[in-house]
Amino acid sequence: MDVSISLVIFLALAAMAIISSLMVVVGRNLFNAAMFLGAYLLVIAGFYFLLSAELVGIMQVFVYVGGVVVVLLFGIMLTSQMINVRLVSALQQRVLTLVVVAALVGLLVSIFSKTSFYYISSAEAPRDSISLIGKLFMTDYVLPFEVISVLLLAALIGAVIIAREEGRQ
Amino acid sequence: MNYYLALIVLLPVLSFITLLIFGKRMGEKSSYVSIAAVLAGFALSIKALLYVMDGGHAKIAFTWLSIGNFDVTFGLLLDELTAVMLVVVTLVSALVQIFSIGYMHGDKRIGWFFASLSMFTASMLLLVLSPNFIQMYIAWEGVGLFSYLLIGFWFEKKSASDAAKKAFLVTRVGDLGFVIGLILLYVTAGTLDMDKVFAMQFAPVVAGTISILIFFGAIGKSAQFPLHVWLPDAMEGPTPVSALIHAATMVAAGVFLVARAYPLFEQSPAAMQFVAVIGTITAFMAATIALTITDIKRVLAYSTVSQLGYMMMGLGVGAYAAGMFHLFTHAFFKALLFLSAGSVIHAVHSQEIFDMGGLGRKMKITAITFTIGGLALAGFPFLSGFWSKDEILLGAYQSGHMAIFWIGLLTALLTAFYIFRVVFIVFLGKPRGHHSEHVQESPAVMSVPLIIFGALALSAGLIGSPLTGNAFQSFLTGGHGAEHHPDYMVMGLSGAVALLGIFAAWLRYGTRLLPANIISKDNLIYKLLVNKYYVDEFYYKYLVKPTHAIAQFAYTFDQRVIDGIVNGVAWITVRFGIGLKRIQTGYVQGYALYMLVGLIILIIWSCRVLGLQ
Amino acid sequence: MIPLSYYLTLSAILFGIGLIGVLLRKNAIAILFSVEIMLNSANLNLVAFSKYITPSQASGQMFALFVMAIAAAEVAVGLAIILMIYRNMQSIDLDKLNIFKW
Amino acid sequence: MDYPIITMIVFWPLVGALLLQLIPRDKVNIIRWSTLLITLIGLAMGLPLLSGFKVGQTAMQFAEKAPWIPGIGISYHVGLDGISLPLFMLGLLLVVVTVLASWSIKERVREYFSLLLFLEVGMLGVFAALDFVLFYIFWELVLIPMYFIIGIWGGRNRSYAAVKFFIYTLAGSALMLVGILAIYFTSGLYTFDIVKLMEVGYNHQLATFVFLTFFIGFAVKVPMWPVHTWLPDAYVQAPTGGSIIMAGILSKMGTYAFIRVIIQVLPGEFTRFAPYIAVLAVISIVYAALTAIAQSDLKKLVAYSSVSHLGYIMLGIAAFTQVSLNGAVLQMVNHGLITGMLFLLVGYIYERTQTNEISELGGLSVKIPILGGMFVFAALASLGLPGLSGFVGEILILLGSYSTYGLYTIIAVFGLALTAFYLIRANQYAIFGVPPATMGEFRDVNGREFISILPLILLIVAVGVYPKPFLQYIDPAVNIVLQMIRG
Amino acid sequence: MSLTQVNWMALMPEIIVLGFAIIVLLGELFMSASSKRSLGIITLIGLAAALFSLTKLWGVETTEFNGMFSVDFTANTLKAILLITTALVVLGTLKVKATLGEGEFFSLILFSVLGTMFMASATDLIMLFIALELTVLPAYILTASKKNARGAEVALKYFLLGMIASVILLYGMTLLFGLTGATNFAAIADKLGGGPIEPTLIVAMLMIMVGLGFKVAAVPFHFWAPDVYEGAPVPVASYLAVGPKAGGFAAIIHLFPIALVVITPAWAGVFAILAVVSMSLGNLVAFAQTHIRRLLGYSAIAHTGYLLVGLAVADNYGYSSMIFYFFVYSLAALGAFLVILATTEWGIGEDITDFAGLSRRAPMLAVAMAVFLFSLVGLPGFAGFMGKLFLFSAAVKSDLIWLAVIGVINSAISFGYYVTVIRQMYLVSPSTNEVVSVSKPLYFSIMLILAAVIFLGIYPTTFLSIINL
Repeated sequence: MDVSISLVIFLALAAMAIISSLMVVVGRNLFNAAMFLGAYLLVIAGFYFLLSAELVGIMQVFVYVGGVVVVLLFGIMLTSQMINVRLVSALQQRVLTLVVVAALVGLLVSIFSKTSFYYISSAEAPRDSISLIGKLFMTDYVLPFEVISVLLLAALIGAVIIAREEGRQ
Repeated sequence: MNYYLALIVLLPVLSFITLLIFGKRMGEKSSYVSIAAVLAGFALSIKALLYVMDGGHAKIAFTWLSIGNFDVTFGLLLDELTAVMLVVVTLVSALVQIFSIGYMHGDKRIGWFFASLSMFTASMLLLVLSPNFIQMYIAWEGVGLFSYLLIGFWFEKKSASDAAKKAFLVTRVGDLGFVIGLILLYVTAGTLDMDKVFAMQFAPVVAGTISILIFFGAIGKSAQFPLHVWLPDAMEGPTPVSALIHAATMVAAGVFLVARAYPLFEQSPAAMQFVAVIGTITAFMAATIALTITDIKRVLAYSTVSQLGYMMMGLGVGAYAAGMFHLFTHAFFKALLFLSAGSVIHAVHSQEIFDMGGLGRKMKITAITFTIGGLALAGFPFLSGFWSKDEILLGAYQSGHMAIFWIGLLTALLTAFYIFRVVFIVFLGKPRGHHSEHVQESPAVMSVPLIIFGALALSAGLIGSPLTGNAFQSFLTGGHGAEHHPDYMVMGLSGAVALLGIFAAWLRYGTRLLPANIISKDNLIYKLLVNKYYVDEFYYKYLVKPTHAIAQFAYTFDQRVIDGIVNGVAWITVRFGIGLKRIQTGYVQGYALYMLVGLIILIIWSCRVLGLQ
Repeated sequence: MIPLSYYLTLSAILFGIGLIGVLLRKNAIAILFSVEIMLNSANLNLVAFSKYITPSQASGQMFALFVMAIAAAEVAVGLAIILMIYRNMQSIDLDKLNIFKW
Repeated sequence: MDYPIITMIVFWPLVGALLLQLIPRDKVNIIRWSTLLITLIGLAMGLPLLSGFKVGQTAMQFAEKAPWIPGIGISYHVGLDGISLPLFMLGLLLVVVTVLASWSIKERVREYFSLLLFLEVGMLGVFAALDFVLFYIFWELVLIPMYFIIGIWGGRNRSYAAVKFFIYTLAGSALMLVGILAIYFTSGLYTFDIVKLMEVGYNHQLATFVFLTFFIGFAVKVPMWPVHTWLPDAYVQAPTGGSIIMAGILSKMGTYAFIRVIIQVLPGEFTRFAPYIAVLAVISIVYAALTAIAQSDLKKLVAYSSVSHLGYIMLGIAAFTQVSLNGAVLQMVNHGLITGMLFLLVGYIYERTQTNEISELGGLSVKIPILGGMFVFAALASLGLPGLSGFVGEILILLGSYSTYGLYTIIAVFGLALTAFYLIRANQYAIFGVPPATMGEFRDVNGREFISILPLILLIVAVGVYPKPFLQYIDPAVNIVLQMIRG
Repeated sequence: MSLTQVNWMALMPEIIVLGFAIIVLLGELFMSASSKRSLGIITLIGLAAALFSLTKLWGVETTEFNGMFSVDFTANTLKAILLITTALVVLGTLKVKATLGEGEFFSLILFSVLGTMFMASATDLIMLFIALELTVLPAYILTASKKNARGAEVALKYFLLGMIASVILLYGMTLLFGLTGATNFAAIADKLGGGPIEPTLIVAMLMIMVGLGFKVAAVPFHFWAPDVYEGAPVPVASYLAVGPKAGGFAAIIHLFPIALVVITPAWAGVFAILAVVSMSLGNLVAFAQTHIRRLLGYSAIAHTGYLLVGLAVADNYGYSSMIFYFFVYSLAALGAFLVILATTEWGIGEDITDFAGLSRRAPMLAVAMAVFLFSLVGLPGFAGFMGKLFLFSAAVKSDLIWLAVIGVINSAISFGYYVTVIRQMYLVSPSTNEVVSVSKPLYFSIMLILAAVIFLGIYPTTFLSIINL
């Protein structure tokens, strides 16, 4: 891909990501925020494709946009009256937070700009990254894969335990 | 001899222990134990004296403690000085104790009384027998302790316990000098054994410093100016105690100390001078105070102070033997005076001389013995006091201390006056106060000792008089003391002033020839004398009160500042905790903010440390 | 190729935006949203690094995939807790959760 | 001695405390008598130490050594020399006295006596320990039972006093641990064995730091001015038994440690800082004496007097001559006996009159002549009356200190006058005089009380009259200390 | 690499725990209500079996799964400590009325234990992150298990803060990955060794430290601790007070000295700072507490501070000392929590004043509590002292004397607040003389800990030789 085209795409996506995330953060309506979160996640998936990580991109669309956002919306429904509550805190806290976060981000960015990531490699990505990843799941990464399944199990049970209504006996 | 020597000390100690345990049960019978012990001691003392007169010396020694090459050797040392003191102490003690049987009759703590007397005597004996300064100091303080207990014997009486406290503390102040002197002596000489110390030659400054410091001990114990204040108050004790302690033994300890340490004093003319001056001041001052006192025992007390001043004066001017001789004679006539006074008090139940009067007819023996004592004290020619006082004045005269000589002479005049003032007021004239109307002579246990003392007061001076060739003095100095020819001028002068003083007292108190208000009560000098030169007041205002104030300040400082800091630190710690807990506001986003701030600070700090950025 | 620092800067900015959300939103669910923004910024990092640093391997992508799974699990648990809060207090306003302090 | 005698003595009270738990808690009398028996057995076990001690032998005697935590060179090493033996024996004796004095404890009796026995383990251990870690353990172990004894059975303000005592002394000694560790790592020996460290001496550049850590710990324990303010609170609030132990033994732990640890392990620093220690000692003497004068509470007065007297011991240690050190060690024993006796008597008096206010006392010699007389005796012993033990120690300290610190010694002598001042005043107002009309009738000393005081009186007199046999134990050990340091 | 090449024995303890977790979970679903009582015992058996299989791994050093999972000394000891303390918690709660179903409760604990064990063995960023999540997710749920307002609040706070910490940790991990292209610790160290130190590395290190510091409750990442200690159900708090921390410390010991060895001075310095701040803040704020568990929460923060000293030292002696201290601390803290469990079971409140006169009502509980508190102070004769001895000796050995000094001073002042509890128990009279009775397993568990605390305080040699100290 031509650098300039990809740069345009990058900048466009970046702008969309920033805007949508900002909307999530400052939006007054929780439902809208959820929608913008979905958009944000999709934009991120776009980045993944740009970075030729197709599988991750696909998973992003499925898992996040399809799963997480739906679950979150579900949560919003359950706490229905909560949609239009006060979303943002007092001015003092806001200023303080903005200063601190700006400082952190500034620090991070300035430090990144000074860092040379000296292991940058210009090697080509393998053609079939999906099957590579699939193979890795079953070989090198089998242990985390198993553990994460346990994790999901535990989370599931846990979520059920605390979310269920009392009075089961 | 060693065996007997040990017994002399041990017998009273045994008596003390026995009485301490059984005293309460034995009651009045306690006196037998005590008196038996001291009489045996007296007999042995005589034996010891004879032994010494034969030229024998004895010494017991054992190591009391030993640290590295520092040995403290305790023991008992018998020499001329000791022998004389032994006899005096045991004799006076024995007689006083016999007297006490009558005087203390019926007291509920009589067992304890005799126990204390025993131990007091033992301490005094140990003191005179000490061959080592530490041992001497121990005995010295033992004497102090038992005088404390005896003065405070009637401790329910506030005045008595106050007097005891005062006696202890004031003498203790003097002892500080003594202790520092001992420390210096140890540091310079490396030992505190007397014979070793006396064999050494010190620089005059060193010897002078040490001597004067040691002399401070004597100032306290022998009630020299300016630490004489305790002794008059100490008359709060039972009269036999006054007689024993304040006439013959305890107060003599200071004189004895100087005499014992004489080789050291002699190495420093300045120290000798110091002793002489202090002695003179004391003698004169006490005599003047005695002029205005109306308490019979206190007159005697000040007279004691004055006479002790004489002794010091004698020692100071170099008349070593004369000083000791005066101690010897004084012991008898002063004990006599005290016991006689005790007899009077016993009869009248008062110590005020103006409560008495005309007792001469009713208490013949007492009157006679008191008068004999008075005459001896006044230095009436050919009585014991005359010979010894004369010797001291002679010593002053011969040593060229003319000021001291004249003051001494003047003091002799005053002495004669004040003691006969008492004699005339108490024994002549009409009875004053209801008790003196129907008094009786004291029982035999009391009067017999009086008679014995009277005899001694009359005659004891003879052995040191020129009539016997100054036998006492030459015995003391081991024959080396040059036998001097009597100086009739001095003798005559001292005899004359004594007569003059008695005569003046007779004019004033024995007759009505002089008007009663010859001296105005508003007279400054009179006021000064009545208030004893304001020494007590001075001490109270400039020593006792400031000490209390400083103590109170120290305590406040301790509580407020030092402890305040401690508690303040604790308080601040807790405050810090209370303040710091406020960051846990309960708002979870605040926590997250803190975490971020922490992260930012750590990033900056780490980059700095590693020299990045 | 687009410089790596572009991605890093972007992810840092997104991370910051997410943080702002976490620190300022009073609604617990909104905070969950913000956390998701942050998680995705981290994932963006991972994938970018994977592309630039280890293009021949897929470890960065693997990491990102695992993170997605974890995010899902967290959301599940988080939502459950929020539901319980809501049931107990009829509110999920963080400022009302203030029993425990000091 | 072919059996581990020190270990047996030190831990016997622990066994005793456990045995005590077998007795039902309401059988109060059995508990008391058993405790007495246990402590008496302990004392009896200690007697062979006196006979078996070889005077003049340089090494630690009855030493036992066994690896304990060998990984870092911690060993169980105990032993006694002429300096620790007298204090060890003093501990054994005073505990017996304390048990007798604690007969009047009515509440939670079993707990009290168990704690007392625990306490005994700690104090004996400190004097016997020859390994730094062991030493430190015993050192701190004392705090726990003491805390409870003050806190549960103490006076009105007991809780405050107990915590203050604990935290103050703990904070003081906590740094000691760092000091010990610094010695361990920097000495190059990798051992906590005090004897070995003594032989080498510690001269690392950290020595000053190490010295300070120890100094603070010991100075608080002694206590020296200005870290003494826990003492009046603790001593006054503690029950009689606690006061006796604290004044009699615990304070000796500090002074003993000065000799054993600071002088012997850190000789260089000791010589450098001794003048400052001496200054503090003299300040303690005068300051505490003055403070004592201002007291209206008899027990507080005794407490401050204890601080003042400890100043003499510290002066003797700081002066560091053979005579002064001998005096200091002897004075430690004396102070234990005398101050212990004073607290004992104050306690007995309090049991009768229910007050310690001097102004509310008075005329006790009329009401209770024997007890009053004994108080006078103890007061006199305390003010250094010759013929009693206090004098011997004090005069040796003064004689020995002058050559090192002339001026301080003279100031210390003046302290003696202040001492006399407040003690004689106490006698005057509390013992002599007329009893106030409000005072009831009391019985005089009973047999148990008399027996508890008697050994103290006898020892005070014995040391005072003939100190040679006692110094016989101390002097060679002091000599060794001196030789070790002076090369 | 294929699965047949894996040394499954190295994973045995984890497999056993996982198996029992599932068994217990199934038991909850299918067993009758009465027989569910035995689930606790099954859990105990599982923990014991895991511990037993762990002993078989003692001294084994192996790395499995492509460098993701390593068995080594640190991991083994911390796992053993974790299993022992968890077993004691389970033993203590056997007869305690749980708020959840027994099976749910015990299986969640086992899941969390499993996560912690993986954390202790993780030598790969991915593995570490997953393991960490596996540890905390059940912990959130357990915290919330009371399902009342208090429990919910605490759980939500814990969860939110935990998520933020996780995200920051993750972000740091991505940066570390970006710098090296590796996720394996050894590989990271390898790569980092070759180049200059980049500032981003510092950022990565610190962000990771936030995540792990959060787990061990180091200031300023400690805010959850007092709330959770106070608000979680007592059995849960008991577990959270000790178990999960083991994982955090194991991860720190693995990650920093191995992966980040090139910037050792930086992280050692940061740990020193955190140590000082944690112990000081923990101790100071604890002074202001009136709730016993909150007090213990702050005390736990202070103890994290002490433990971090071992990391500031940054050598093996320091780590071993830290592990030893962690064990003795865990025992004492757990003991204290179990005593609180016993008293709350009897209906005694949790304010410090509610402990008034406990020494009369339950002498042995009071003794045990006092001993645990003394051990936490670090008084000699109890295990805490030996722990501090080693910990501070490590500091002194590495010329961090100032740190040791601050540590001991903190220990000394910490007595000031522990003593308030002791004071109530011993110096204050109880309002009622009713005797507290304790269920047998709980009592047994407390006494076991008591014995261990005393034994380790007097003769730690055997134990020290087990952990090679």
